[in-house]
Amino acid sequence: MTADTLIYQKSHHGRRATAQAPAAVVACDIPAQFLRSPPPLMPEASEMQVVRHYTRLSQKNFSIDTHFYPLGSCTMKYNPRACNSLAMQTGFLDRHPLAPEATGQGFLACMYELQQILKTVTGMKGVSLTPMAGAQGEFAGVAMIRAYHDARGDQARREILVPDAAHGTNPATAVMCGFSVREIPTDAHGDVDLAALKEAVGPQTAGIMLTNPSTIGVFERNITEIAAIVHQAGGLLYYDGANLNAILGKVRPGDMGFDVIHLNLHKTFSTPHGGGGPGAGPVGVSERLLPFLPIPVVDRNSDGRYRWLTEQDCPQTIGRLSTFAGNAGILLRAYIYARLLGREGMQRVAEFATLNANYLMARLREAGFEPAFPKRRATHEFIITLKKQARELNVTAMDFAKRLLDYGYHAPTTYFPLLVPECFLIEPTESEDKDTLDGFVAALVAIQREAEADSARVKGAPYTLPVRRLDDVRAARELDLIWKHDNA
Amino acid sequence: MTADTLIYQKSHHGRRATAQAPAAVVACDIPAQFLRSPPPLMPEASEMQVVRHYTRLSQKNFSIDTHFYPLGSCTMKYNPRACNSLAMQTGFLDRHPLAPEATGQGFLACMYELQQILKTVTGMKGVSLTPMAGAQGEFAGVAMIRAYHDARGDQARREILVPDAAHGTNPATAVMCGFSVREIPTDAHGDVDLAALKEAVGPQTAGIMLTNPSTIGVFERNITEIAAIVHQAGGLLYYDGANLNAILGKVRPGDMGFDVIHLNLHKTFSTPHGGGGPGAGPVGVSERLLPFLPIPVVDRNSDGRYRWLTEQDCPQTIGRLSTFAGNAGILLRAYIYARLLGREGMQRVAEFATLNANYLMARLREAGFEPAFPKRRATHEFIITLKKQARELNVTAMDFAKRLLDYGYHAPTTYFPLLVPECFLIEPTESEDKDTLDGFVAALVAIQREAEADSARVKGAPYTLPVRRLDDVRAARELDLIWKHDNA
Amino acid sequence: MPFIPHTETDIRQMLDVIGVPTIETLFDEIPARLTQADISSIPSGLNEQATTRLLLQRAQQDAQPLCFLGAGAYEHHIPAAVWQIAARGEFYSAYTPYQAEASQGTLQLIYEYQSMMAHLTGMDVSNASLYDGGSALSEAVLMAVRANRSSKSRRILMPRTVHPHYRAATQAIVRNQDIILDELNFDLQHGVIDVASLPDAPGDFAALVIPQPNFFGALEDVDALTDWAHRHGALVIAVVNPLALALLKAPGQWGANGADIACGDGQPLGIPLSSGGPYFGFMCCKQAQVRQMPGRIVGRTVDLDGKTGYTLTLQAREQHIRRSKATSNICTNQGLMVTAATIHMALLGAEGLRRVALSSHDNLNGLLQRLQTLPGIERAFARRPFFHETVLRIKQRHVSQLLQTMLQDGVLGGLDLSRYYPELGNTLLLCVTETKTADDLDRYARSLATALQQ
Amino acid sequence: MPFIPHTETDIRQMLDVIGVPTIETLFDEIPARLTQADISSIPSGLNEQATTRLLLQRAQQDAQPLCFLGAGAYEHHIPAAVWQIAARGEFYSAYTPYQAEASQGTLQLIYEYQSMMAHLTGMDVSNASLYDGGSALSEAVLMAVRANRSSKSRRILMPRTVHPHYRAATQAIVRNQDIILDELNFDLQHGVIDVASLPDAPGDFAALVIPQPNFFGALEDVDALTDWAHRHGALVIAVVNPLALALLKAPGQWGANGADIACGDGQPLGIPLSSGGPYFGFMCCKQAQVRQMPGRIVGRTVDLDGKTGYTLTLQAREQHIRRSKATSNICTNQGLMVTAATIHMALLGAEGLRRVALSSHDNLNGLLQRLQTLPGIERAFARRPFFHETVLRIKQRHVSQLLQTMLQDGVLGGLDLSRYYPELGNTLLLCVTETKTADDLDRYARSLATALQQ
Ligand SMILES: Cc1ncc(COP(=O)(O)O)c(C=O)c1O
Ligand SMILES: Cc1ncc(COP(=O)(O)O)c(C=O)c1O
Repeated sequence: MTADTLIYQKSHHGRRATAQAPAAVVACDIPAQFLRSPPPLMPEASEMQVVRHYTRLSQKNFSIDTHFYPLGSCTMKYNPRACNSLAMQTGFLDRHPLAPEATGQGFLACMYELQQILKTVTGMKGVSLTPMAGAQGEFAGVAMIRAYHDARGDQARREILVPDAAHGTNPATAVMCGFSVREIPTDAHGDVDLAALKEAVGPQTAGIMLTNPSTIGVFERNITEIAAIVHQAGGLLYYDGANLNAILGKVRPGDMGFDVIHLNLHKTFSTPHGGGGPGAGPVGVSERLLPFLPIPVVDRNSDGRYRWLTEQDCPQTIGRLSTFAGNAGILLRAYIYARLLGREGMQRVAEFATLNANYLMARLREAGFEPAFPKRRATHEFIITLKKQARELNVTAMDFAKRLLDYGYHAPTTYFPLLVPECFLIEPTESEDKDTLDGFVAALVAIQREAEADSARVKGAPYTLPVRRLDDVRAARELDLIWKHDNA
Repeated sequence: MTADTLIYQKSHHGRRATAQAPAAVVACDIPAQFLRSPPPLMPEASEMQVVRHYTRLSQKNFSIDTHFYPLGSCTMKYNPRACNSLAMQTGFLDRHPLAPEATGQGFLACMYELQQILKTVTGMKGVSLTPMAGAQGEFAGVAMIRAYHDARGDQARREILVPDAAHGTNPATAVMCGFSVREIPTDAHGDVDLAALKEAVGPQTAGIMLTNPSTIGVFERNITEIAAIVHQAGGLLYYDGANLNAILGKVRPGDMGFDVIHLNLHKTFSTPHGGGGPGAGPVGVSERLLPFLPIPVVDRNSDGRYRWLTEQDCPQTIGRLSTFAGNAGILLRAYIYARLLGREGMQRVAEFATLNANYLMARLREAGFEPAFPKRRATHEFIITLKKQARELNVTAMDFAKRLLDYGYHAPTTYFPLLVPECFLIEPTESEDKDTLDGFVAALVAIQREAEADSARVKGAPYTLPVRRLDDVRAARELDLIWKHDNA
Repeated sequence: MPFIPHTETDIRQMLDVIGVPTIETLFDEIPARLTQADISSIPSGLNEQATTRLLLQRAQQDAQPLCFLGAGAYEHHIPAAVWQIAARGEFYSAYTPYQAEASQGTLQLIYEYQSMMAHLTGMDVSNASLYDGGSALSEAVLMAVRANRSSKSRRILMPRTVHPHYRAATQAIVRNQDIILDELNFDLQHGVIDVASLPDAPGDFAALVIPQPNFFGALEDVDALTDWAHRHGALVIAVVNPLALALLKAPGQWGANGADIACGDGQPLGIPLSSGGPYFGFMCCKQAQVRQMPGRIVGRTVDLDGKTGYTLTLQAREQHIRRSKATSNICTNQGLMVTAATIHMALLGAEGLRRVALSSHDNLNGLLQRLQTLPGIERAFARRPFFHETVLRIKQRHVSQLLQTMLQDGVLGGLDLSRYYPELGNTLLLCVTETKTADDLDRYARSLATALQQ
Repeated sequence: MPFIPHTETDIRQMLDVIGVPTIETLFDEIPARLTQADISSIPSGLNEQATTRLLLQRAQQDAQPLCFLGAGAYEHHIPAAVWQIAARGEFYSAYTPYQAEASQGTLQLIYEYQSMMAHLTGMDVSNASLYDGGSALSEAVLMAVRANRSSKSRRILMPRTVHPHYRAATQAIVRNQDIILDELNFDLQHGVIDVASLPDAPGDFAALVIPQPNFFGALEDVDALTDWAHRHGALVIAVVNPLALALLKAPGQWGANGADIACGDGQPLGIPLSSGGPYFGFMCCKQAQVRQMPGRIVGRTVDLDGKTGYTLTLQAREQHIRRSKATSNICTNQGLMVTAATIHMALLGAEGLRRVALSSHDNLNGLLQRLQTLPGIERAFARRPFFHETVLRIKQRHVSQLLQTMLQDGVLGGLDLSRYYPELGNTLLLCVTETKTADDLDRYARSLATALQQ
């Protein structure tokens, strides 16, 4: 049994982790027509087999706890271990979501205080914690923009503006909210093309979705002008908070003129990425969008007790986006992180994330790599383009990325944003030290030498991981999505 | 920074895991003469560096949770994860050892019940949980034998008998208790040489230390005769419980005639080995040794409340072996395991540990490997000897052991017991499945083939681990035991 | 500086390399007006010790009553191994497996998860998770509208026996795309949809949603409902409790052709109650519709040497490729919950899950038996088969007061249904799981008896 | 069958290979009389859920009071990372690193541990741990007797200011080898050994034990004591609180030549109180005596390719090689505790440990200040420097009653010393650590004031 054997392949009929199940019940009053047979094909394994299998599988992952992971736009910073253990206390874990508020005053106090902290740090007037990831935060935000226009009887505003550099969730969200999308180009320096924007706005404009710093790693310098243009046209400004780490505690979206914002707590507030989630995407709004916040929201009574606000309290709410109240346990972790940092710590996040990115960009530039926007400051992240390497050596950004894995570094985000060819979007975060950044530069320099001397070496990477480069085309063409009895 | 860099080498002056320390205190009333300067040379690292460093270090270990680990005499069975999490509850962890018993009734109830369970399963009359590992259990046991003879005014008994196959702790313990040691030979079938024993006993005999099954993996068939011989000579019988897994719940040392016994809870009761401990080595005694049990022991008052017995209650006790009450948290884990198993589960431990060992021995014999005691049943473990391979192929047991690591199996115990040349002492434990045992046989067969075809390949192993074979001689000759500033 | 490793020397050297005098300078592209953020009302940082003290106290304050409340979130035993492994740094602190070669652990695990979920639901394929049950249903509705090629309808038949919060979430999400949820009433006598009363020509619907068990714990006539829907050109969206599927007929086997989409909340598979989240939504469908499915999907493939490996696949459906044409905007999903659930399912297996389901149901029956002698209590849908959850009608006392009294006694007695279903009168929804002992059931009965008398 | 993976088919196949009809047959070499063990009084097995319920209840029953008790076990903040990493399966479930190549994780960690401990104590080398503080002292005594080449004495000078339990454990362990512990009294006014009163010709002793801080929290004149012992041919065994060493003079620097052996309990370095264990004993010594040191030692070396690696070394001292001539019988030590302590020390560093020490001490001073106004309370050794622990003399009320009253108030007020030191009269030993806030100190003062008045 090699380590990549599936748990199904380690199964034997009749084997069980006996300590984990209750005794068998013989009698069952449910009529046969409702019952299944045969039983589902599930693994049959002992407790130790399961523990060993998943422990070994875990070792095949890169993660923050094991590797530098400079994935641009993802803010792979250290996840403090206390955030996990304190959120996983019995008192919190055992609480039923529909239990009376009296049984959850400790939990609700944390949620209320988190709302306050997020309001202050974003400069918004109200916050709802319920969205379960960034994309759902976007949905909530854009749905509120729609609800706002609808409430004013302005049904003509059915278009959302999105810069061409935007994350894919932005246009996808706009469509989910029933809008059509118009792309706005980026100018040569990475800012939104103001002329194009002016031309695009009009009575059909519901709003614009922006990240600032943008996904190309620079601060949108004309943000005040943009806000004026869109507001004057009657549209609202949506802030995608995925990049908030760059400015946390230093610059507030509310002060830039945004009407609505989501935060990615699994980025900026260091809740775990968990191999793909769960996240949390709270939304903050300015005064005029307050009535539309998704429910539930925590309120504090005059007697100091906490309670949920629901439809009854918020008749204009866009409604409920999750079965209960969003990813409560993740929100708890973010709250704990916020308390550990405090206001000074938040400002330092922005400062040192920015310092690390600018240092890394300077070092890479020195080493001969080409920043995509060489005239600009890096924010918490920046882009280099490997188009020269692709052209001259036939070694692509993907090849560099795979070879980096052999050097013990997770690759940066590749091929995003789409408008920069052969790009790496590099975000070191504030929690990495200088030695690590220097090691990363050295690795890229070494790969560059390899590419020059023997490009096949780089193109064949990785060599030292559990598998070599995988055949994605075959994966999509010969779909093999589940284990079946007759599988190899 | 490669993964084998020391945490010291990742340090930078002034770096700190800030969240972990209290604010600096300026004033200190302790006079300078008592204070140190300069500060000790300690790592200076960030929290993430520490987490990453030790997470990655952990990945360089074999362990039960990742590998088959058939280390004879060590009982590397599955450590149920519930034993860890339930023992690590705040109520247990926060209790001060000198806090009044009123604050620890839950904990003491567990300890009391554990004493009862261990008494029953060993067939002894009293149990003290305090010894902190097997060797300390041995110490307690042999010290009680001494106290017993001393209390009877029999000062002449200053010799302890030990079979030549005994674990090194046995003779070392006897000496720590002020005894001299006489070795008793093993006969050709692995039993104690009765004739030699009869000759050895006499008025100088304080007792004999035995394991049964013995360290050569067979059950001592003449145990009743041995007990008679030693008892008739006025000596007592000590049972080294390291191998209790073989007979748990089926055969009781008390019924064999033993006067005193220790258990290795970190073997038989599945508490973690932790990379070398902590263990727990409770001692059980027959009636006549009851007064000498080491303190503290838990008693139950008539009102159902629990309390510690101390010197006041046990004036003849051999005393206190630990600062407080031994490895309480480990005892809790053993208690939890005992409750999960129950009496039926305990018997099954013996049965399936024995089944696995006998199966593995049969398969290896089939495959051409030579059992050291081919006429005997295996107990929970057995020995194969690779003396033929060493002689004919110049491939030693050590070479086989190192090559097994490349195949993903921890090596069995090698070169113990000392009386079997080039031996593997193999203990699969009850928690391994048949496929794993089959895989292990296949690996040994493959290595045998390699040894025949290309012995250098085997002698150069391992190849796939973090390091290749280490230079032990240099380690002992050029002692490098701590990191210093000027180290490489 | 918590979680920031920089020493003074580091900072100096780094600024020198960049060529700026201070960190402040790095923010010089930002309009000065904007860098004056006042966040002084946020508390100062606490060290871990003080934070621990605070959070311990908050959690202790929330000591929980004995729980007989279900309604979409179920208290089950979670093996200790589940979270000890899921919380390992390599799972906990990894990102979405974009670099497949460096994420084989997560990817293989998701492939195993997809396999388990597909077999549990009797469907062909599964995605790698959605947010939760309610939002999964909304995605299923959107998918059904896309997938139903025979109908161009944007109408969905949504029974009132579906969890009210699922309906609310679905409504909030799909209404923006002009999709209409048509409410389907239930039989007040039996607490299920009366198939016989369904019209022969219901109009054009994209899909019928079928909950099993439904919100009342009652078992719907899933075969007849499925066939009825298919007869009328509607797809069938099954909303199921995945644990119940260890026992109940799998959606893939409903009626003649099986449900088309199965979704629900994975919480009963190893996820703590945790005030409602994080849980995870699951979604399975037929092979033919896999390209309409939202969310990530992992596929098995081979590497350059022909060795088996796992990778994200069918990404062309997703927002990062298809942008405004994507099947959904979902990006981050509930990965860590899937990790826990996969370990949980592997530990329990089909037989273990079945025992949990049966034992839960058996415990409910045990409790109902104890309540039989209490005057003024009756089951609202007494003749309908059910699973581990049921509706009690209370005669003498207002349910909300009754529950309040029981709570003071340390018992969370159920859910007051009057808020959600005024048509049912004074009723409560009661749930029992395998976590309850005979003593617990006695305690409930005693507590209820006492509360009734007050 | 909990934790046993065998299916019926497996069992059948395995028995066939062995060639026996039943598992019972495998026990046929055991005399029949012996296989009838009656263990029916052991309870039946519980599943994990029932066991969890039981243990949760037991732990909850033991909710702990606010702790002001030290006396050899100290409540300090332990970073969450410490046990989350130490409990990883690869550390938790590994054996002693006998196959070095497969245990580089544990081995490198121990090498780091040895380095930290040696630097903290100011000694040359450290072993890989002993059981706990008390048993470490007994091993130090045995080692001193072996190591002192200039004296053949089996007598040890053991001050009464050493922890009474350490003395008891040492006595129980060393008396079997006819080693005599000679008690050394302390100055009742200052709570320390009065160096001036030590005799000029004390007789022949193998070693003098010096605690720092001593059991009363008082600071001994370690320099003078060390020089006095060395002058008289005795070795010096330092018994120290390792956390205090972040602040106090290291044993290696005591007097002109430093202590010869430093030992103690590592509990303050990241180990929970846990009713007394598992903790770990540490031992450090001079390079010259490393071969007399008991316990495991890890050394750095190279592999076949010249790459750095770590391995157990100097095993010729140990029981598995030297058997009856070994330096000790110790085999299993406290590995996992060392893992935790190493992570703890790495997280805190010298400055962090120093802050913890200073803050603890400062908190004690803060509490003493609050108690100043209370009548009938005074410090027993008011003029002696001390560290984070001290002795209070109580005038009005019997200490045991006082502590009892405070306990009912949720405060663990200290240790009643009358049992251990009748010569001190009505006194209690009070300890404060960095875990206490100003509110906690107020609470103690209030509680004591109230208790005094009863
Ligand atoms: C710029 C940007 N916007 C939005 C998102 C979506 O956030 P989530 O993945 O939490 O849904 C991301 C996540 O990668 C992002 O980088
Ligand atoms: C037979 C035997 N006796 C005694 C011991 C010593 O036990 P411990 O290591 O717990 O001190 C062992 C441990 O390996 C052993 O195998």
